[in-house]
Amino acid sequence: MVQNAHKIEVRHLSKSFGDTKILDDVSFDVYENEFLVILGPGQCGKTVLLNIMAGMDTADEGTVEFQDQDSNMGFVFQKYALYNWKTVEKNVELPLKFRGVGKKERGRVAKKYIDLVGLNGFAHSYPAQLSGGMKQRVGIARAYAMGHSMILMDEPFGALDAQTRYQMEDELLRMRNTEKATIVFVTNNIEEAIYLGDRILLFSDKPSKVVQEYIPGLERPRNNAADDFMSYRTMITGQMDLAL
Amino acid sequence: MYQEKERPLWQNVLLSCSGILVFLAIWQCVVSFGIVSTDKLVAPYTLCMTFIDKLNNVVPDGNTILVHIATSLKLVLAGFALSCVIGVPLGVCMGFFKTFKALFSPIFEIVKPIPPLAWIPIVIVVFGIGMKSELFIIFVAAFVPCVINSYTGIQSTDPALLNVAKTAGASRWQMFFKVGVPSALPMVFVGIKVSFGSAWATLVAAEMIASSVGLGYMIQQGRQASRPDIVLLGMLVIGIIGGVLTGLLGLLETKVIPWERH
Amino acid sequence: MGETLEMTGGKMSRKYRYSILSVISVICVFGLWWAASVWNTNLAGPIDTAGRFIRLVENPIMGVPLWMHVWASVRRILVSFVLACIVGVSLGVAFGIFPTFKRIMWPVFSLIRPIPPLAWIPIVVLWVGIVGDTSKDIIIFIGIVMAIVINTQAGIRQTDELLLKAGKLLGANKWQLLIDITLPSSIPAIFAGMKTGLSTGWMSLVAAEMIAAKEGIGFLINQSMKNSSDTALDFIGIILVALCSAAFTLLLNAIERKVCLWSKMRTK
Amino acid sequence: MADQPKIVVKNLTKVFDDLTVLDHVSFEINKGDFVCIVGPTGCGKTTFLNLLAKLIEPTEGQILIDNEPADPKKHNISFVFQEPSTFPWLTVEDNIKFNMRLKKMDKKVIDQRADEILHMIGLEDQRQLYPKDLSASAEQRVVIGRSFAVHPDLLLMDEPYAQMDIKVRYYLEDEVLKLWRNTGSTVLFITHNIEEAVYLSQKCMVMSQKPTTVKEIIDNPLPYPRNVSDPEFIQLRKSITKMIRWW
Repeated sequence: MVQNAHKIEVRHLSKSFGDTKILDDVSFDVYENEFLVILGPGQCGKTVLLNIMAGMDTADEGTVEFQDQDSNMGFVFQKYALYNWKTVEKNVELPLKFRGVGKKERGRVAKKYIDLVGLNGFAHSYPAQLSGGMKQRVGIARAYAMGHSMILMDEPFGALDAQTRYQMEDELLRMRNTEKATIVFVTNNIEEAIYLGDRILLFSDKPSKVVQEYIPGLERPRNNAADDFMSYRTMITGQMDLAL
Repeated sequence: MYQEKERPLWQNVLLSCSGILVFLAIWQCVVSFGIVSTDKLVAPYTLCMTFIDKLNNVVPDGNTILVHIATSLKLVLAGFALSCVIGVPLGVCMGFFKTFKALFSPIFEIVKPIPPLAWIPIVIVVFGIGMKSELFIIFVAAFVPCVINSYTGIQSTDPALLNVAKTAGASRWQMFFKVGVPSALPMVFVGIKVSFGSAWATLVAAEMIASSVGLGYMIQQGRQASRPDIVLLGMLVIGIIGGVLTGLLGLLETKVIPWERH
Repeated sequence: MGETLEMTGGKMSRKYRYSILSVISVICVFGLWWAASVWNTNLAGPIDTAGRFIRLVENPIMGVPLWMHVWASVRRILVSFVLACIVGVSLGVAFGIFPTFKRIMWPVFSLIRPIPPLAWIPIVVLWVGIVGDTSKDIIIFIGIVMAIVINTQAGIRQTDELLLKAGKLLGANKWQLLIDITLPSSIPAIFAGMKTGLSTGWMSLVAAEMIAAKEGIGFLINQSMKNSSDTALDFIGIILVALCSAAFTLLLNAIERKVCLWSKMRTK
Repeated sequence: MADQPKIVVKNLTKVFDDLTVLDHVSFEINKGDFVCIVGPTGCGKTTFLNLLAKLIEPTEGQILIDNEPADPKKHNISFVFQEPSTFPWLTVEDNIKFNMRLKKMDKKVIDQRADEILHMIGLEDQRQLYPKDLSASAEQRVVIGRSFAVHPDLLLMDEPYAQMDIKVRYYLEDEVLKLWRNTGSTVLFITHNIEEAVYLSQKCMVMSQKPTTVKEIIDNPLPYPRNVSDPEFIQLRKSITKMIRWW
């Protein structure tokens, strides 16, 4: 994995809100086409970090450098952030519309990704008619439809029940086989991190910094009850407790 | 995104004041430079003079401004209080008890779209010209929003909260008094504020149509005497009193409902 | 099983009972009206009113047929409502998206807002005269526009920050954010404002026509006071206003249901 | 204690229009048991709990508590919903006393119990605050405290921790076990999370897809406190997962 080209270099990021320091000298790299998981306890400033990477917020210190010109990226939100007054199709099309893509092309791309996330037949439904898992599928389709090779996911399955969550994790991995993308995935769930990640960065509680890097070389599909999976989990749990 | 930039307090105050000052300045200029004739608009300065004059002068409407204010206030408060006392209980009961709703909501639906002033001719026949008629009109005006908001308030009680009480063994009455009513209170207050506004507006019109004293009567007489200063003064006083009383109700609300996020 | 059957049966009969109660209460309203007319002979009862209605259609007041009065009122509401929507939404949007503009102008707006629309009647009549529709249109406009401005700006300021953030990340510029996100998400609030405005509008209409008009439903109502207390005429006016106002509200509700389909939907 | 079951459910069935949600569910629960109900997503668990709480009437079947038909007015039933359901107009302390006051318990007992509960959930210093000033997890703890305060015959919990951060969740799971042990209540706890079910329960009731039936009731003899990486724990989790896996 690690031999892939650098995609993003994050160097010495620090950020405070008032007197509380949120990020403290955070440095890491993101590699081309990897599945990077950022794991840390709740409210530890992971969202702030993603905001800074996406250019929605500025750091007090430090830099985020992109290796190619395209510094744009897709984004998936924990609370879906769907537009209730637009159908599934229109939601997925929206980023293309903003960029001035023609109607026909928009429809084609939207259809492709709606099918990819398994929502064919729901293109003309409104978000209020969908279950939580389906809403997040729309969110993911929309992020892919933007056509960037980089997608940030901020606890995307945090609001789903445990079983739907397992299902969505598998879906996400399946999509990665067909659609190449670099994914930065934020979560507070250790099991989820090990199940998904090519590489895991463990963050401490506020002020957050990178405590540990793990590269779980487990074979996919991974089994969350297997011994090596569990020993990873125990290890990270221990580290996370120490990091608090 | 649409949040205001952080500014020091003095800048905010300055900006807010500047709006009012510019408004007053334009108003004064429009009149002073004769752009609008003084038959139609008087300058803010003249308005102040009229106010001082009106404290003692009974021309053209037969009473000093303080008498007008007192009469109007007395009426509006009486009618408003009456409508709250009857409207709020009716609204919450309609929202909670189906029998109550079945009985009263058709009547209410019939009365609701009738503009309160349309009652004036009938009311005059029944009660004659005077306090009683005006009281009735104000009552009707304030009553409708009171009922509607109390009704919606109790209807939108979180069902989970009702279920908590129900599983804990609460009786229907306990659910009404311990869950429904308190959870409706914020909306009830919204209704009370709206209904005050409605009462005040209706009072002014009622006084214009069928009265011989009060602020509404004063501005109507001002118009007939072609005294724009009296008319504008009346409007201003009506606006200020309405604004202040609504503000007081808001203050009362924060006291009565300390659990709400204001 | 027997118990459950009884249960559903009980529910059915309860529903039935509620409808009966409602019918009874409507009958009671008419009964009370009739009783009041017996008790006070100056007051027209339901039958007198119906008779008066026929006479009114046959012998119009001052030669203006009844439908002309209704149309005069409806036209005024329509014109003022459309104008108030345009002005109110624009002003509300301006207040909503330019905080500094709001900071400066809101105090002026707050100074004018508590003045009831009806209190404007004398000054408006002084300004534009009593003849013609302008004075009435202005009064009704003032009645409608306030609620629309307030609700529009509140709706815009309450736009979910997350949706705006998402919009920016999806690549929207400021204009696109406004058109595709802020405005549609404020539509329910704007409709609420329109509905409030409309009912204030009808109230202002009646007052304005009672005080300063030569035709319209409010004028009819006012006439009923003059012609030796013709209360039947007032009842006709009341019923007409109530019907028109209810029709407008229904229409607006129907439009809202169409436009805001998405906001009322539930998971299947 | 073991001679007579505390709660007996016989042939419980619920049909909505044409849709059979619950199909002849029968089981028994002993006094003081902690039972977790797990099943696939959308299997009608919430309908099941609403039936037990008598919020809706069954199409068929019976629920007996102490050999009498369950009745919220007679029996002590408490319900914890997924969304925090504190009364916004009551302070933390008054929220905790709400159920006890409904039961018209003695004032002294109410005060004493409220103090105990506030101590157990560690919100003594926040007793005068309104719910709006609490975090979501603290709010949920108030609700759970309120439910335990009456020492309920039957405490129903519908995924109370679904919205919580995982770290908070571990902490609250230990807290609910503490409350359960100290009050001797009988708890029925619904969850989607199999690990949570294995961590908490003495018995796991595994439900099927709709129309829902009880597939199996699995005893969980592991001693408390449990360790999620214990091989026996993992084995139990695995076997339950296998029974309901749909994804």
